[in-house]
Amino acid sequence: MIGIAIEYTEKVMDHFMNPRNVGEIPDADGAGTVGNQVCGDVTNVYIKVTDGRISDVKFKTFGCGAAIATASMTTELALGKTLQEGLAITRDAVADALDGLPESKLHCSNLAADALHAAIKEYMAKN
Amino acid sequence: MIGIAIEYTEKVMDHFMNPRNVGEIPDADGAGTVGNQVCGDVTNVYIKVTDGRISDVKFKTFGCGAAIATASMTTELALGKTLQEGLAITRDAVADALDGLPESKLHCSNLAADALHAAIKEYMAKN
Amino acid sequence: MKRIYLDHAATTAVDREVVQTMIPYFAETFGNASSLHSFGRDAMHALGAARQTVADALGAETGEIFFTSGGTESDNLALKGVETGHIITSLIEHPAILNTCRYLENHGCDVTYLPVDSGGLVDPGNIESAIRNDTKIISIMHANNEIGTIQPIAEIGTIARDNGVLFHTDAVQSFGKTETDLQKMNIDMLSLSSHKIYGPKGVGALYVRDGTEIEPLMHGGGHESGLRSGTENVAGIVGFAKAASLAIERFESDTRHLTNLREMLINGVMDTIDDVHLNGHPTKRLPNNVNLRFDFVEGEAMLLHLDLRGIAVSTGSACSSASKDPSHVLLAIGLAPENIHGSIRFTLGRENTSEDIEYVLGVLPEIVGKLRAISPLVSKGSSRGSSSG
Amino acid sequence: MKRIYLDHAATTAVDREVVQTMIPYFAETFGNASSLHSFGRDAMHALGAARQTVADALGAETGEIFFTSGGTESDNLALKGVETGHIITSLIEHPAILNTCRYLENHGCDVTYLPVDSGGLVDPGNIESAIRNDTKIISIMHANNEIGTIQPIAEIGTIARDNGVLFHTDAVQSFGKTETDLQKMNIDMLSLSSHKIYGPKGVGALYVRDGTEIEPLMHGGGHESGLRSGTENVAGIVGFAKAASLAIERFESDTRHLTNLREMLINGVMDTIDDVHLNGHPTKRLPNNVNLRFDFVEGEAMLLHLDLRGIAVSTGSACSSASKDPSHVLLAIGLAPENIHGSIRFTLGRENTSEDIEYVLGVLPEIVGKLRAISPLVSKGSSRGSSSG
Ligand SMILES: Cc1ncc(COP(=O)(O)O)c(C=O)c1O
Ligand SMILES: Cc1ncc(COP(=O)(O)O)c(C=O)c1O
Repeated sequence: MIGIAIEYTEKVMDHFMNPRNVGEIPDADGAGTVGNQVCGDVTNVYIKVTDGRISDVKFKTFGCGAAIATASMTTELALGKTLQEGLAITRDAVADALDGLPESKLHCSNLAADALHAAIKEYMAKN
Repeated sequence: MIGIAIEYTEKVMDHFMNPRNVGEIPDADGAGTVGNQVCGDVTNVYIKVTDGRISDVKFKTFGCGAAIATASMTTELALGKTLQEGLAITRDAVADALDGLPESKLHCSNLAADALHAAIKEYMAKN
Repeated sequence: MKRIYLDHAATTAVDREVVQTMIPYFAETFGNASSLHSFGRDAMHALGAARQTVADALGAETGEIFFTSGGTESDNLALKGVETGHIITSLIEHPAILNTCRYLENHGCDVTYLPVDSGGLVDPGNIESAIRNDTKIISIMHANNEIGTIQPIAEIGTIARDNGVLFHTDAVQSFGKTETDLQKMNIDMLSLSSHKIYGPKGVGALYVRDGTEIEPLMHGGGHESGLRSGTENVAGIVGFAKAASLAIERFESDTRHLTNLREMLINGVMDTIDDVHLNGHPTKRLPNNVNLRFDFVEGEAMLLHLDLRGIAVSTGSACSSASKDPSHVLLAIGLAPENIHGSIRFTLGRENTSEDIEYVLGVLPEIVGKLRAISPLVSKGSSRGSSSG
Repeated sequence: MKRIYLDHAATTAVDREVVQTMIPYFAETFGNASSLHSFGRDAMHALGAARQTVADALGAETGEIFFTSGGTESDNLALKGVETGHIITSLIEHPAILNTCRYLENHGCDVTYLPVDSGGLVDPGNIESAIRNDTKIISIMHANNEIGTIQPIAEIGTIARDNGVLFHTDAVQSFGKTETDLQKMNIDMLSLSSHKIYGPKGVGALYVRDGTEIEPLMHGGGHESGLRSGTENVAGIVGFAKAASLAIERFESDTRHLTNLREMLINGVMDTIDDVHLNGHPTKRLPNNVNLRFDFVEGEAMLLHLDLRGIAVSTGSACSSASKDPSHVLLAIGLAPENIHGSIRFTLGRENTSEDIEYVLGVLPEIVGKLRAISPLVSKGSSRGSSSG
């Protein structure tokens, strides 16, 4: 539960304080959960798909500032994208969009992109 | 050649700065040398004896402040005393007369009293 | 922005009076205490007076006080200085003790790490039974840095004494906040750190009872009676001594003040936020320690929100900086990792006011509510999503 | 009374600029550098900047600088941190090295103590021949604290490198007074102490070349990349860094100034007092070191007389406080104990002026004369009894 002193970019702080697309989608077309409570990070991503595009996306995160900000940024990047484009959103892309993450927090950026991919894949498997 | 920080009484400082009875007595009735150069302390004491009393006493010292002050004080205590009284001047008596010496310097106070005793004994052996 | 420091277990601001006391020892009375000349003697006097002050603060003799570079060095010196053999300690010690024990395990020592109960208490009975023929030392901290639990030191000291085993206690967090009696508690060695008591960083002391034989950790010019070589940090030591004397002087008022604020904070949070639990012991607790577990939220996110409101807290022991594992202390009191992640430590200090606590109580429900609102752990439709405050 | 401090090898007054730089880190930017909140981050930044400054001063990378509590700890860490084996050092090292070596001899190490010549120089050829299959480290000080002799460090470093042996140098006295080039000199580890360079006491650093594996001396929270646990002394480290940068900035003017004063003092004494000898090397010498041997008089008595005139000098290394034996350094350069007793070390500093030296030159002949007049070692009728000045 202890971390070395960290510093976040303005974008990370903005997404941490004002996370976009928070919530659940009860009738989601796809949903993905990554992480677990024991490790201290859980992110759920829900998507609606319309005409092959991500027409709605929501997330919930239990985790540190970086985990919350990357989840928020991931949903922002995903919204309106095709499924293929969604699958192409990498961890690095999310970190870049946030103007970078501290070294010690790079692993957190994994969660959201992975949850998004899981949600897309769930949708693809069903359709 | 290194010592722990030391502090001397006013009396020690007075005898160090203005040593009494410095010198040699070329025709001394008795002389004593204690200490050696290797250890860093040498004190010579010379006495003249008149009517069984120490009528003159001189010293020379190579040594630290405490060694010089104790030698000076020893000669002052000895002057005018009988030989027996001279032999009764102890190391402690010299240290007391100086209002005390630092713990680490007590060994220095040995030299002068010992040199005085040696001078008296030399005189007694000759007479 | 208002800034409220509630992380006094990590470190404290140096008291202004302490800073003033130190300043002349940088550029004026700057001598090396070992030098024979007047500059050296002035430094030696300052050092001697500081040693007397710290000895008085502990009820010890000056010859029993050895200055070090801090709590970590004191702990290392106490354990590594003792002859190789069996060591008894607890699972909730500070890393300065635990990692020293791990090191010693690789160097011929055998270590028993005793468990603690859900309040963080060591059972003295367990200590008694752990003692073996080759047991050399028992090291149990006086008060824990994360949860503030105060151990039954007097009982442990008696057991050690009765069994002819040395007793060391890490009093880094307890000094000035709960009573220490070297004699009644049968303490043989005790670690102190200056920067936890409004003194400068980089200074500490080890009390070593007269007659206790320990070996130095650092070799050199033979300072501190040969137990700790290195030119003495005169300014730091003078500041530490001043801080120690202020701690004793203000003991009654400090503890009363801190206890009031502590109760105000605990009760205030409990009244306004659901699903919060107090970690550690309900009563055997440092007057300045509040360690709370907020269900469904992650501690570092809370810390960040609080920081943005100017409030400084900790998610564990700031001293163990490199690690991101769940706190070994919270694990030892039986918490599951998933519950540990939502724990926040508030440690109060002399300069805190009830307005500070009111401010914290004002912003906390909103922060917890915000994080719970985005937490997937809050079950849908549960009333727990938002705070009731 | 005028007070003239000529004992800069023992310690220095903290530079006023350094004091000013440190002060905000006591009560304002007081955070624990490991804390996550803004108080912690401010401290972390200060620490990071200080590390960069010290790294720059040495031409090193920040990851190669480890802050310690001083020169003694740096020396202990360098030697004890290396795997057990054979160590090569010299007979004139500081006690922080020599006593660490004695300790290591009792803990599985074998140590070769190399002799020095009459100027205090180690012969690199001797180092080469002392190297064995199991030699792990060569530790030779850059400049000696008593006689100021500067060793052929670059040559020694090359020999170490060519033989795959680590090379440590104690640069506590040399830093800021003679050039140090980590690369050209093939230095793997280097010890620094803040209070010798107008910084605060209780701080130092060990440079450890990237890739060099050493074990910590102090275990705990894993500070300093795990090599040196203990809450960082932020104010002290910031002050040390400021002092290091000033040392680099003023290097040219300092060394020119010190060399001038040194020559003025040596020549002045030689001109006015008979039977005086310069201990150490005539040219390979720190710009601020004057170590003189006065025949027929005892050093401590001279020190006391000088002290009474406000002049602070040393009869040897003030750091080795407990001992009263003749200096191991002066013995090693071949002096007999009876000659050592009359040696006085004057170590000059940045704030000394030529007026200071004139004042010393004014009082010294009288003092020497006075002591020689009561010395039994001066042969009767010898003209040597009094000074010629
Ligand atoms: C209980 C305890 N012991 C030891 C230490 C180490 O003290 P220092 O930071 O002075 O090295 C700390 C704090 O860091 C502590 O809380
Ligand atoms: C050459 C040398 N090495 C090491 C030290 C020890 O440094 P510190 O006093 O910072 O422990 C000193 C001075 O005391 C020294 O002169």
